[in-house]
Amino acid sequence: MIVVENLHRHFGGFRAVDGASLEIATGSITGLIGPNGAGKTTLFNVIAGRLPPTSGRVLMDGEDITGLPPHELFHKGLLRTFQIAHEFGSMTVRENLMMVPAHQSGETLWNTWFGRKRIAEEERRLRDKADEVLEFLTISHLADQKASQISGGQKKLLELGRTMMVDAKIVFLDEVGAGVNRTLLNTIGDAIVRLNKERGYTFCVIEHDMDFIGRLCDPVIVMAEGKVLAQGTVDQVKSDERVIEAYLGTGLKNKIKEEAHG
Amino acid sequence: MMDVLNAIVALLNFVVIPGAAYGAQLALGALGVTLVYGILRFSNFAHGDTMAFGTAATILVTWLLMGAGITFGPLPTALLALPFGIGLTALLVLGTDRLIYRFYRRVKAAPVVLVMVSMGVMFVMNGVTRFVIGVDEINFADGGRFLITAREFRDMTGLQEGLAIRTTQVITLVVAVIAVALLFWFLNRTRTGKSMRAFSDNEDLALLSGINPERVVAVTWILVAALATTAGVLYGLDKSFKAFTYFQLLLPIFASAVVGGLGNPLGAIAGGFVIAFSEVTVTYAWKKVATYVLPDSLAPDGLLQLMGTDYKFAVSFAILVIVLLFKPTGIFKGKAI
Amino acid sequence: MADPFLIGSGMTGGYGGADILHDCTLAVERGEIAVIVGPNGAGKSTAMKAVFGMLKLRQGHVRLNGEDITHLSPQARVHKGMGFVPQTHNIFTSMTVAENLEMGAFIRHDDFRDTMAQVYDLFPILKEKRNQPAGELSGGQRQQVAVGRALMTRPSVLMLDEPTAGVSPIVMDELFDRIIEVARTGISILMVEQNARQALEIADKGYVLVQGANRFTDTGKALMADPEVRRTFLGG
Amino acid sequence: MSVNWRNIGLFGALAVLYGATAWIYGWNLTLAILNMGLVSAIMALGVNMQWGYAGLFNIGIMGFVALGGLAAVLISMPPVTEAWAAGGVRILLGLAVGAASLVAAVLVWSRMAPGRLRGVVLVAVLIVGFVLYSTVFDPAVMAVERTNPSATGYLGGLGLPILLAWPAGGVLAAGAAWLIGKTALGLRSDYLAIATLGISEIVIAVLKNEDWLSRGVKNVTGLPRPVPYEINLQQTPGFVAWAQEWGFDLATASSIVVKLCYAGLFIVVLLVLIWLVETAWRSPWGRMMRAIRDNEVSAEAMGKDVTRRHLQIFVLGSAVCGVAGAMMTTLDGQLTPSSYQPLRFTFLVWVMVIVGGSGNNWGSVLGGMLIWWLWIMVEPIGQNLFAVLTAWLPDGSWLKGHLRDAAAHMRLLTMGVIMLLVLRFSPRGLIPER
Amino acid sequence: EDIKIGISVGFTGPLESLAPQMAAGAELAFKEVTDSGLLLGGSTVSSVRADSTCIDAAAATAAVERIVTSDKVRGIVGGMCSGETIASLNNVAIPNGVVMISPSATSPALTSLEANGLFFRTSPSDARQGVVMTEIMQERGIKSVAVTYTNNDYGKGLADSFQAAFEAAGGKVTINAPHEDGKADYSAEVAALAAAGGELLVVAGYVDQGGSGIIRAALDTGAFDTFEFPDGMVSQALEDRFGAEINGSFGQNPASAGEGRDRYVEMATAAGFDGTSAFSAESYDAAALILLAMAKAKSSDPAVYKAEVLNIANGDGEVILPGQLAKALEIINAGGSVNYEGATAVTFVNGRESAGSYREIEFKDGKLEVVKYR
Ligand SMILES: Nc1ncnc2c1ncn2[C@@H]1O[C@H](COP(=O)(O)OP(=O)(O)OP(=O)(O)O)[C@@H](O)[C@H]1O
Ligand SMILES: Nc1ncnc2c1ncn2[C@@H]1O[C@H](COP(=O)(O)OP(=O)(O)OP(=O)(O)O)[C@@H](O)[C@H]1O
Ligand SMILES: [Mg+2]
Ligand SMILES: [Mg+2]
Repeated sequence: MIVVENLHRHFGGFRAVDGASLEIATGSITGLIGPNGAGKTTLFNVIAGRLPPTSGRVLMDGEDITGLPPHELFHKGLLRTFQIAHEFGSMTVRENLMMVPAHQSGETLWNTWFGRKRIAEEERRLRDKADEVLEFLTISHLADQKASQISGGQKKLLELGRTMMVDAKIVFLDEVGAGVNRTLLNTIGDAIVRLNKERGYTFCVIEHDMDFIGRLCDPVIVMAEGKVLAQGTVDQVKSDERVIEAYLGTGLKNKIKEEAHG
Repeated sequence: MMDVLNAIVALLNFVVIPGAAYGAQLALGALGVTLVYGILRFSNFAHGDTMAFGTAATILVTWLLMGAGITFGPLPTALLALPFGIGLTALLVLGTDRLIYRFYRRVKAAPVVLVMVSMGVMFVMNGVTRFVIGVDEINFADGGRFLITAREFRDMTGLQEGLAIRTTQVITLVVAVIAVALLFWFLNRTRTGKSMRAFSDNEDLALLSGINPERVVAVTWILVAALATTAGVLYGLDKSFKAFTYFQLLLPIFASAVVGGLGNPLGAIAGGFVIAFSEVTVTYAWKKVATYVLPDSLAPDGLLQLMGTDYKFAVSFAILVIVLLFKPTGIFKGKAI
Repeated sequence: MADPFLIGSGMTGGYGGADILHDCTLAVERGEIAVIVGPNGAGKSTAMKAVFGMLKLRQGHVRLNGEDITHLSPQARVHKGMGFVPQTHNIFTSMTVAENLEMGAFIRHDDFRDTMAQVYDLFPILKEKRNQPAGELSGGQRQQVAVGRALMTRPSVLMLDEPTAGVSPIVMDELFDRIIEVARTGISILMVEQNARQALEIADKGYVLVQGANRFTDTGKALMADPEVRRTFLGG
Repeated sequence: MSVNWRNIGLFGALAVLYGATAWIYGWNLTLAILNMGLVSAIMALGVNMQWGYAGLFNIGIMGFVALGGLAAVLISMPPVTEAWAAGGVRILLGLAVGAASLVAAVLVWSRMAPGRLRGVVLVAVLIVGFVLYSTVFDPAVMAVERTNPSATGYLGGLGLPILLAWPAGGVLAAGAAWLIGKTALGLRSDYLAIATLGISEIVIAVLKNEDWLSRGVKNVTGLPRPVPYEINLQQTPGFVAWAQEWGFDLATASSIVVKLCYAGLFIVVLLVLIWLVETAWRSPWGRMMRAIRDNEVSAEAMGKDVTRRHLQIFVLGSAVCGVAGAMMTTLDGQLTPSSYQPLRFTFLVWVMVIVGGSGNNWGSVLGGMLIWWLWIMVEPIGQNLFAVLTAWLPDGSWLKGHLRDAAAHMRLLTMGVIMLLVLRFSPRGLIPER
Repeated sequence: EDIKIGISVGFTGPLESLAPQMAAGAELAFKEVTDSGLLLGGSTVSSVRADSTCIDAAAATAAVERIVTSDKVRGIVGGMCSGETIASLNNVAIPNGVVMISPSATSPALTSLEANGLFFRTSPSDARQGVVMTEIMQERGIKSVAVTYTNNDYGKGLADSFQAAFEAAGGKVTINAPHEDGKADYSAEVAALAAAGGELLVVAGYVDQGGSGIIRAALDTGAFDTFEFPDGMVSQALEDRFGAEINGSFGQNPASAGEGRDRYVEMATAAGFDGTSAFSAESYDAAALILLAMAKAKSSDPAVYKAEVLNIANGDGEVILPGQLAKALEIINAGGSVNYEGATAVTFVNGRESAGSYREIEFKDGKLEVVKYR
């Protein structure tokens, strides 16, 4: 369980995260929504150790993890994806996946010279695993492509794929859906559910596609102006006046209809 | 009282004024480096030699002018020749760009490749300058060298210590301040300046906004030529011209640009003074000042020097490193590519 | 039949390796909205770049208003009245929001303060942050800057590559709204969208691109109605 | 690795280049160039590890090379007993005091709560430390430097075989790199570059001015050799007989044999290093390093300890440069601090890496051997070029004289032109990263 | 026979502005000998230049390697700086048995270097000049001076030996600080020198390098107005550059009584270069020594003629000055003996280096004037 206590993150005078407190229950798929600039990504960045908080605490299963560097959080099972894809451009797509798992014996220099047999074996396993993930994401044909040369949406898929290479406890997904084809997004949604059910991953998902949120998330947290605005099930949130005003709007359909009538 | 005055004058004469002048000289050089870095996105190793070439060109024109009997009153004739020098240098760098750099922009070469290319250009310019004007030291300052000499000052004030101010020192300081103000204004307020920044930020998008990259590049190089030549000539007037020294200037100039924050004109100025003053002050021997200020009984035996002047270069770099540790992209937040 | 206002016809080409586009055709009439949808990696962005001249075509032509512009540079196309918002790297991160917009108006020599005001009206957050470097904005805010920059050009054709990726629903609605408005003033819009249902809703014409080739082409409504298209490309 | 004909062709061309040099100028010169070429290749390898593998922009190579050189002196020269007697121990003591006060200062900085008090204590510790240090250190230095200054005036070394200096040079450089890396590796791109440049200048300043350590600008000459002396060979009956049997000129034969010995040693070191780095680069370790180079933020989020890895590669790359530095000093037979110039020891090595192809070890080797060859051979090439170009001018004309004096500078000009040509036709280097 | 002689000096690098005049000096001697047609039955002498860079030992070694093994030079005038000289001597000249005569390498290490009789230098050792300087100052009643030296083995060696001699004679050196050549600014150095004070400033540097920069800055700030100039500084350039500003300053450089140096300067001027440039005269002498030794040994083989160099330099026959090489060759060819004095009063001590007789100069009315010889 992740607990965020009265978290602040300011940029100069600007309060990007302004006293947010929230909980992400173990085993849940928590949705995090809110208008652009609400502070969602900033919140992620603070939790994941990218940015130090101005004040406040983050607890993971009761342990204070505030300000730990990202790589240590990774080892504690906390993974994240980036809103703007961060691929390893000069490496192939497959290598992008294979580099993820921690504690590879081939990452120790000594072993690269004197433990080559073991490494070869490990590599085989990793490779199979990576190919599995690629298959799942429908991008097997890109396995040997340089990651800098794949399309914007494919990069998003790769982001997600990396989290599937290891046994994570909790995964923070920052707009995996933006720029991803909706059909594929449904498949991704299924995968998230499956990972959640079968492997017990906890998810926290930022997404602007309310259909996607609706299908996946149980508690939904709405942020606005750096604070938690509302919290509850999808339906509760969707009908919350404040949320509609700040985030959802009355919907395009209505407008078009109005025009047609008027 | 007299003693305190003497101490102050000694400090001014040996530390503050030379430091400020040297700082301004570095700053002018650093402005050119920072401009190339900011707009064209590479560290231009040929800058020292561009300065040398610009100065050499100006010297040749100065000689022509002098030969024709034209001088600039109390000011150095070289200032009259400066525009011609700038013109020639601009031609040179524009030619270099057309012939060499443009190709690498086209293939979107990594900045470090451009750095190496600029090193190649440095070698070539190095040869060209030496070919044009040779390797010897040249003094081309004429006109009144001093606003006030040390002796005049002593006679005037009756103090023991003299205070010398050179014309070129003042000119350099003034020019440096004006140049940075103009450059700042140009980059942040004018259409061309903004288009240059846009180009440096995101070349493709600049293209999509209808900005003509060749024009941006050309304007940048012309500015660089102007800055480099001015810096070179002012330095040469103050000290003297020598091709090798100009090449050696490259390191402190780079240090200034970096410590101030690359890509930032204000940073270049600040950096120039930081480097210059750290060279002059940290290794300063306080003996003279102390002798004036302290009572005779306490007059120091030693030099009261923290460190020998042999370490001045090292000290200025040490200070640079320390500044960077606290301000990783320079005093004024600079760019990092 | 008269040519459409902007047409890339029979485009074939790629990034130097294998072809990405195979005989792909995209067109948009004056004042109309054309929407391109398709799976990831289908070549939508590539097709847009091809139309804008950022890609060497092996075959095919691009014509604007009857004139063949196949061999013009992107920059020349800007001067011909085309505007483009790329999918990524679409803002000047080190420049302020206001300067980003100004750069959008770079080729204009008239007074563009009105347009700027309009953009601020459309995206109020940008007005608030106009003196902040655009690189410090949130993902959705950047997207708004990108679209705003393109609007500043006052183009006759506006090409948008996933303008709504990452923007919140309320802003997305506004954005589509505004796009309709823009189209009404006679500007042609060619855009790629993954929020396909909303996009096709307002589209006069829709293209489904698969593996660099046209799979379906029809009016937006018709595509929406096609069950196969819905299932395979629009997520049911 | 699949056979890459282009690369084999390039190395073939390099061999032809060296062969042609031998044909025109003789084997002696060729081997002399080859030997420094090999050393340069090792330096390039070290830089390539840092830049090509990790994207660390280190332009302080000169400092590490110089430290390698210092190691050669400290290991191989005989100790100067009078100097030790005059103040050797006291110097060590002084250094210990200095180090202790620095450590104390760091402790104060990190342990005490921020505030006015911390500043005061820090300054106090530093001042007291400095005073203590100078009272112990300075007189000792004076005493040491006064002992027979024209011949020694320094503490000397350990008197061990100079081959030991090669690994020792690596260790010394690695130690320095560790210190630098701990403090400065947080800096990015050109900021790191200028910081490393600065630190290398500091190293050189120390070498130039701390006479007790390595005689400063008075140079240490006559380092022992790991290979025989030509003169001794020329006086060895066995060798003389052998040379006569084959009809070799004695002087030529002896110097070629000596150079071949060096070449053999250098090639062994180079091959071992290449094997080590290539194997590592192709393993998961290499993959991780590439990931870090491509995108640090993401690599960190994927659980890689970027800071530690940067430090690791920085230390290793610097160590390789240190080894090369020790080898070079061994080859020269002397340590001349004033010869350490950034242009020659930092930027030229960078040219080697980039021209060869950054991110590719074989590229670095090729670049090292090629650029060094150029560095030496552009002089006669330039001279000949000028001779041909000015052949039509009458002897003794002003222009011819002017051109002739300028010819020397054509060395750098030719160098520049060739560099530009190479980079023009393969902007990613001759053997680009795969 | 066409005899090739190498000239290995730093045509590029920090001392690049001295190198052309040094090469020209050596070549002047080559030409003189060739024109006389008296060397080894009318042999001609041609020069092969090599760029020793002054600082890069490896490059210098390779360059010397080239002229020795490929061009087959029979002797070398060079190198220029001590470090590079020792490297090329050890790694090339000695193994290949080629004579090297350096005009400007002054490091004491060269005095005792095991060189198989192949190395000589026409520049005196630093120690000697320190003593001469001290004498001059004592005669002028100077008690306390500041010293700055160029930070290489030449400057350091000279400054140290001067300090030792001067202090032994009861003088006081207020500060003995180095300056780096080719740097952009010398304010810090001058500030420290000024703070230390002294009756005058000793500038043990090169006139074309930092030396001038130091003087300029010292004059401009009024820190010092009299200077003492050792051999690296004394040249026409000094007069041209500072003239009356340094009236009353003095110095010394190697030259013998009689008009050796003056004749050389005249010859140089006629040949179109500045013969007063530092170490140019020494280069002429180095070249002349090699050629005369060849004549004396009747062989251009260095292994043979190396033994005669000393006999030429310290011979007991007729004194030979610049421009008299033809005469010398005649005498030698006739079986006679000569005493080569040349432009810099060449007399060898320790079997290989110039003992150094000096002339004292002084600036009066902006002109460099010779005071006396010692
Ligand atoms: N480095 C920074 N400096 C200054 N302001 C920043 C910085 N980073 C983010 N901000 C501001 O903080 C606010 C929150 O940004 P954040 O990226 O967290 O939003 P978000 O909720 O993720 O929005 P989106 O849905 O658009 O991605 C924004 O208004 C943004 O402008
Ligand atoms: N710079 C490039 N070099 C080489 N191949 C590329 C490059 N960019 C994209 N590709 C390849 O071209 C194909 C089409 O890419 P494109 O970006 O056009 O897809 P897209 O339809 O826009 O997808 P998305 O919806 O994910 O943005 C992809 O398979 C991708 O791998
Ligand atoms: Mg976000
Ligand atoms: Mg796309």
